[in-house]
Amino acid sequence: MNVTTTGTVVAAAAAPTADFSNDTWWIWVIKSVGILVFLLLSVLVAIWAERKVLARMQTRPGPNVHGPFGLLQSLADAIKLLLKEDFSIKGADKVIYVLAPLIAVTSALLVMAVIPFGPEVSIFGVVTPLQLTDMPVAVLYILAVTALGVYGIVLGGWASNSTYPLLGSVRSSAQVISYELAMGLSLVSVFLVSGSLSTSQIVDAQTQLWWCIALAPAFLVYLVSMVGEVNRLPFDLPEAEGELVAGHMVEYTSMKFAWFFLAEYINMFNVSAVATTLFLGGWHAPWPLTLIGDGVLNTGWWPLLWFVGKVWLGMFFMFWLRATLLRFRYDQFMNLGWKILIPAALVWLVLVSIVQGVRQFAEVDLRTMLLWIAGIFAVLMVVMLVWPEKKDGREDTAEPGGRADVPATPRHRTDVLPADETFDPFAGGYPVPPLPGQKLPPSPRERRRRETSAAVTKAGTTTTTEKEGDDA
Amino acid sequence: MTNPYVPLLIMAGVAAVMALGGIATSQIVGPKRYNRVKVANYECGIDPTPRAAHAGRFPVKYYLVAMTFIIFDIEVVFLYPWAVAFSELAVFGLVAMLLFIALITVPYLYEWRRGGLDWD
Amino acid sequence: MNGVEAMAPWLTVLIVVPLAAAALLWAVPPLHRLARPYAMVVSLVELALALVMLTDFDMAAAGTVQLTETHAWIRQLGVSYALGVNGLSLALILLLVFLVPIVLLAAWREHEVAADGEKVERRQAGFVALVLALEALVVGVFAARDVFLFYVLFEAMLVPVYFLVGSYGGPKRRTAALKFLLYSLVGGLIMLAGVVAVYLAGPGGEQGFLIDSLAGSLETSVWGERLLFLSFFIAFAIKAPMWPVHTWLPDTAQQAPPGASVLLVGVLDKVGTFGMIALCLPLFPNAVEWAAPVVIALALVSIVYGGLLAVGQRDLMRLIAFTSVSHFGFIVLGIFIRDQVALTGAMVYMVAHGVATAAMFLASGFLTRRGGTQEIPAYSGMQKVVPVLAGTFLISGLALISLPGLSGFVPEYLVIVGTFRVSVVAGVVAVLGVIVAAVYLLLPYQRIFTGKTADSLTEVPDLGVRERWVMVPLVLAMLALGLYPGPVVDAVTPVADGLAVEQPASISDAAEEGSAQ
Amino acid sequence: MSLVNYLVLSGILFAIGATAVLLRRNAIIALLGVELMLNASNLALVTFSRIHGDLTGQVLAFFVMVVAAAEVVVGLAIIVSIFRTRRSASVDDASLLKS
Amino acid sequence: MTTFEAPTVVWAALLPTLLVAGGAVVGVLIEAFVPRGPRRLVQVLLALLAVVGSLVAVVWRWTEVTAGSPQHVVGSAVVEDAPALAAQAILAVVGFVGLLVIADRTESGEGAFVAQAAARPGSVDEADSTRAGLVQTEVYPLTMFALAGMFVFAQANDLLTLFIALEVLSLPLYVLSGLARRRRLLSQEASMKYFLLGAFASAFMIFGIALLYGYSGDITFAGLAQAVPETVGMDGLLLAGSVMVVVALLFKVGAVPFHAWTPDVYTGAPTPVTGFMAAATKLAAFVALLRFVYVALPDMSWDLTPFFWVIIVLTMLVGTVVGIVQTDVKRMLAYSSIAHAGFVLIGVVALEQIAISGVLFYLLAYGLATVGAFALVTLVRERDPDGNVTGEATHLSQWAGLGRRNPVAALAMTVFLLSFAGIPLTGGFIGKFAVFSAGVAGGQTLLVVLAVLASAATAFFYVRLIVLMFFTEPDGETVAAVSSEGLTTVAVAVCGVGTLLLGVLPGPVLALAEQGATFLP
Repeated sequence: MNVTTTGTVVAAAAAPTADFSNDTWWIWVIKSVGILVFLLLSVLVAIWAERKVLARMQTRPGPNVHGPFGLLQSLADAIKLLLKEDFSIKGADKVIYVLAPLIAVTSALLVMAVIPFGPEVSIFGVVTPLQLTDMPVAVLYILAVTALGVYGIVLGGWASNSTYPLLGSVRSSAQVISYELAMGLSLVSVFLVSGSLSTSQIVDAQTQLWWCIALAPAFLVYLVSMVGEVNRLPFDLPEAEGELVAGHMVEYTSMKFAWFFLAEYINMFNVSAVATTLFLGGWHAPWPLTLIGDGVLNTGWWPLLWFVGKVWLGMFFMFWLRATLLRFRYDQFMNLGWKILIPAALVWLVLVSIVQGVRQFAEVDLRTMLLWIAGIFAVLMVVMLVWPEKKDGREDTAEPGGRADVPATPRHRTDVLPADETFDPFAGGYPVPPLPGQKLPPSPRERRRRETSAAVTKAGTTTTTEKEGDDA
Repeated sequence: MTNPYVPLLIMAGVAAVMALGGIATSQIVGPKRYNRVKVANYECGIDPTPRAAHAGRFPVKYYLVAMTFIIFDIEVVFLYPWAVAFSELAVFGLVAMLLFIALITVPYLYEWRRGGLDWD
Repeated sequence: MNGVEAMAPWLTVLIVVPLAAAALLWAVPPLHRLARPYAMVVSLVELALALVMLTDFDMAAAGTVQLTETHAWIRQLGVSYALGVNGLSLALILLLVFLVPIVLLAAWREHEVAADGEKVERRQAGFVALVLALEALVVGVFAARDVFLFYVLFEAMLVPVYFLVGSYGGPKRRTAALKFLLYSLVGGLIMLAGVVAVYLAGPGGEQGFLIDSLAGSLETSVWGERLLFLSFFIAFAIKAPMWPVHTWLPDTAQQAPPGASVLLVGVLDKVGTFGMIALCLPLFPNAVEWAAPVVIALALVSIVYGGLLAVGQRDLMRLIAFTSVSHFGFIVLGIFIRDQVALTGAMVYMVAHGVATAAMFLASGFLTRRGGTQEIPAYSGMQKVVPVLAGTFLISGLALISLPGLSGFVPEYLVIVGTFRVSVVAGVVAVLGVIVAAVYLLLPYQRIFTGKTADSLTEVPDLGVRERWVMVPLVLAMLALGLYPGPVVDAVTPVADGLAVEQPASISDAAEEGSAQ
Repeated sequence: MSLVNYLVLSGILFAIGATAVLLRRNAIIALLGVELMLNASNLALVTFSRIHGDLTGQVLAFFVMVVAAAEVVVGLAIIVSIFRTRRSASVDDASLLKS
Repeated sequence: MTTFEAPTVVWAALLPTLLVAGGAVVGVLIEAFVPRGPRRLVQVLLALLAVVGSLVAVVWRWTEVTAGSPQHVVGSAVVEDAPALAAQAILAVVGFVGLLVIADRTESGEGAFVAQAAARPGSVDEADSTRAGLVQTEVYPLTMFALAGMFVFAQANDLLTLFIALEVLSLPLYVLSGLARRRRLLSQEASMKYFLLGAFASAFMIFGIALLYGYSGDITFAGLAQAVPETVGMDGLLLAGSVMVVVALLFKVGAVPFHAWTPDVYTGAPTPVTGFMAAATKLAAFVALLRFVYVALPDMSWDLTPFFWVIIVLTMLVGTVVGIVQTDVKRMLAYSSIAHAGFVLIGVVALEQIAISGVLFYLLAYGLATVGAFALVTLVRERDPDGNVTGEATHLSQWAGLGRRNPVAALAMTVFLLSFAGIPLTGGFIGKFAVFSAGVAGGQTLLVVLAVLASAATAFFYVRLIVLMFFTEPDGETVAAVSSEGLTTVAVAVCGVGTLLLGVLPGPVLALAEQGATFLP
């Protein structure tokens, strides 16, 4: 069945460039198994690499016992997990409890199916692209499958029927959906300039210029939200071990736990691969290399190397972040997603679409347009510089309209209470921190200390006389 | 051209078999020792809170996030086809989508200003 | 329109004057204290206006519609504001404007006690305002020459009556008012279906509702016409209380204040029989022919049944109400017996009954105000205590039962003569009704006014000056109609002639016979 | 596979959704039932779109999704606000208005 | 492969809708950026201005359309013809009075709306926000959004627009129903019921749309009408589809058996919203229903007539019979609205062009009377033993003796009730007359007779209320009519005068309505 026969504007324009017409069923099987094996092996390596990189960054050796440089450490861990007892807890909703890790790992594995690893190569005499499949809505497929992965987390937390997993899964889904928005918005500009959702065509569109340069702001937004998507530090709130032990995975053991764990690492690869495909030119060789031999490095099996290299670059970026940054507080995290990334992505999208529109539909020279943009940007910056900073985020706090003179019930509500109400540090019998607008009363200890020090200084001048007096 | 979804099915099948196989293997090779405490909920040694999932209370903020997400997700859904068909839709599409974005921005600003995006 | 244009819009003036006066009274609270004299003046002005209008009316051509006014009202629906009078409507309008001042005078001292939360002045002003509004609407109904306008006013006049009964009536006034309204509404809404259908069956256009353009030009099947006739007839039968849809009248009359009863039974219910004459006969002649036997049977039942029930009543007002059922039987009989003489009789009957029953209600009202109850057994020997009241009561009663020389005789005679010319059986039954009438009137007279005076009632005063002035015009009118009915008969005969063309018998003979006696 | 099968499926889904709305007493389940009905409609629309070979049905499906989202948002807001008061999302518990 | 062609948009023709919708959008921004103090004032002014502006725009478009020709506005999705404009004009009028009532806070200083909808009923939060004098000014944008939806609903010319407009008008109303200041639980419950049943109905509509699209391959009404005689062999699809769409519309109209929400929602929703909703939704839904039946399904009338017959008879029966036993004013009016829906439906099955103007007139008269009646309900309040004015006194017995205490209010209510009952010299009578005559012209004489009988029966419960107000002694001082800030008074006056004028001098309005008696396919 041909998708383009639907006679659609969209489908025709967005048809993938990769040609799968030669593929047979065994080619598919080979590719599928190849991708799976690649992912599993990469994860084993990635776990080791992460520990090693972290250790190096923290100036300690890291795993070094099993195999050379501790290379077999992850393998050992995997076997250990396999041999552990696989039990399910008493209160669990059995079917969903088992289903959850399966969903998580399967959907994680499936993302790579539409990622182009390279151009056309010959496998056992069949000329075929290094990509399992592609379709006009490939990126949509990626988003759909990753969204399905959230079900694994949510259902896992819910089916455990336990407190920590539930909290972890709710947090996790809130986090994932929040960052998915920013991510989705940042991708729109890529589609806009590529004119397609097909991964192979997006890669194709980046032959000249990688979108990470042309669409740098979108790339930045994507980088941040990608880390949020995979629940990595600094955004690993769902499984924050200090608060939630291990989030949705608390009640899982053995292979079920392993699948969750595996899914997380595969997801890291997935987001890196997507970043590679959409922003980093996919399998295209980086700039100076393209000059070699009339682009010979962009043909055959070579691109696989560039692709894997770029994916590992993304992985390293995430290791690096983990080693460098601290975990966000939940409200900071949400603020970042909702109040910075989404508006930024939106504004960027509008800009791109306008620029693209002017370029395509109006006869305007690129240079003049860029000048205009620069001018507007400059004006905006000046305005933002001059704009008075808002003192208080909550608009309800001190507005004159509300009847602040009406006495409120003795409960602390910032929007009802007058701002200067005296602060009771022991409201309800527990020590409580001051609410916005309240001031800590001067500490009694502080006063005492001040008095003492005053007394001491005074003593420096007058003690002697007093002493004398005492003595006297 | 063949149906691009068939390879996906094959891969999904392989992946599912692998996932199930892993769990099955661990069931076979793993030990089986019953222990009452082991199958209880993890609650840091405290008695498990009854019915965490059924009567649990969450900050209403979670619902708010979910609802806001739905609205913006739909926006994104509309943006994708438009982005792909950008050149066909031409000026009409551009203007329409800018209007659409502006209209979505209005409730976004509303929610922001009314504290819907604050998490505290 | 075949009518004659008026010199001045007399009919509109007759409608507007009381309506405006009522609105003014409602809107200007300071007037409330002067409500009674104010209303009296207005009603007298209205009477004077009506008399002036009479000079404009050509008695020689009483059968034609005169003083017409026609203006488009709702062009889209074919509705016009069309007014006009012929002899019959003129007589009924005169009857109305004649009765209103009397009613106002009779009610001069009523309603002097108000419920808590309401001022006495306001209550009295409300009463007279409602009476004036009612007067305007009823004038409009009698003068309407447009089916739609007729219907609108026909329904609208329910509202003031409803409030009159509901606010100023006896202890069970609420139920009575509700019963009255619902009966009338049901009838009215059924008629509405007919009104709609009549327009669609008629010639249509911007004046498609005019009676004159509809008459004779309805294009319906036989059954269509019959159904249309029924939809109108049911409404009119309810309004002119015919057995078996008369049951609202006794309750309403019992609870309503006497003044309202006068207007209700004396004039308002005539709208029903008026409608039969003015709408049913010209619009659905074939259906009338078809339905006549049944209607006549119902009318006869009404005559006898009303009379018999009246005999058995303990409540004076209910008694009068039942006599009215009987009398309306006569009127309907006269209309549907399809005889010119009887039709003329029915028309005269409407006027005569209006006067007589008004006198009867008012006299009874004076009596019950003295005795404090409407129960007949509570009274006895009142003749000695209140001779004048007894006299007026007797005169009214005798007029009501058609004693020669009083108002009731001529029309009843005409109806019965006409009936006998068509059907002996019907005539015999009607005569039976006359006999019963003697019983239901003389029996209560005997109980109330003769015998030993009850102890509690020995001190009550006789009719005062005001009350005598109320009764005088009525008694005079009854005598006049009995001794010299010529003008009224002359006024309505051409109308009857015009409606019953297929009976060429000489109406004037019978009329002269009647007037001679 | 015949396209009619999709229509049958969508009909069945619609019926299941309708039954859920009518029979289940939990407001959330009823809401889910409505969503199921809407998505069944989507399936039918997309199938018809394929049958007719034009895009109108798919466009309709897009709008249905939007509406479904809006309904979920409004509906959840209402249900949550009731739930916070009553601690119950049962439609039967909400019976103050039964006369 | 088709190339994309941008539809032509006649912006001028969209002006009325854009004004209302734009007002709503600006209202949201005001909600976000204007400080709380002046917010309510700004919102009220904006809403009223936008509605008046759209009314002016409608009038302007009316002159254009009646002088020139009706036209398609956005592709063929939206049509600008005389019935649509007439409906929009009526909506603007009803919306204006409705907004006046919504905005009024009465002398007690508190409106009909909750201080903070998010606060849990009975909680400390709620008490706090009430005492702090907060107001939920979102009411105004929500009303405007609903109104905008109704504007589009009346001129939707394809199934998609119909569906979207339905949702745009419904969703704000679901929320508005839950915002009552007093009896919060009842209000929330009403909101939930309205939502669930409304969503159910719209699911029906979309499935019906899917079937119709499957049948004809087109979603415009005209295309559907064209496909009906041409297509062979899929009548089941067509019948099922059109019945489902009609069912959804009937739900909005409140016809039996899709009326289950009406009494509950009318009772629970804040009274001003009830008035607005009852009047405006019914109008918009009826115009949409008329357009759908007249434009899209003219060849279907034989198949649909039996269906409509059953619906109409049931609607009138339930509306009257159940209405008689009600003891709550709002519930009584709800059942009366059901009965009225039955009456108006006669105009729909008449399939006569004059029925369109009749229905429009009927709904104008009904709308004015409804807004007025509910406005009066907001003014009649209970009093607690301390003499504080509290919630609305909606029990019928509490209305006893209102005519004594507050003759003007009682008189106004009487005018509205008489109009409901169809007593001559009120708008309701002319409306009934117009619709019934269209029904007779369309050969539905039996239905008209039934309707006449039913309206006689409905008269019973209107009259009963009049009896209570005027002829019954008030029991104690537990009920008081508060005086409004002025807005409700204006609204009631407008409605009352309008109702009477429509009854006495309906000519001009009927003439206008008749100009608008044809749908553009």
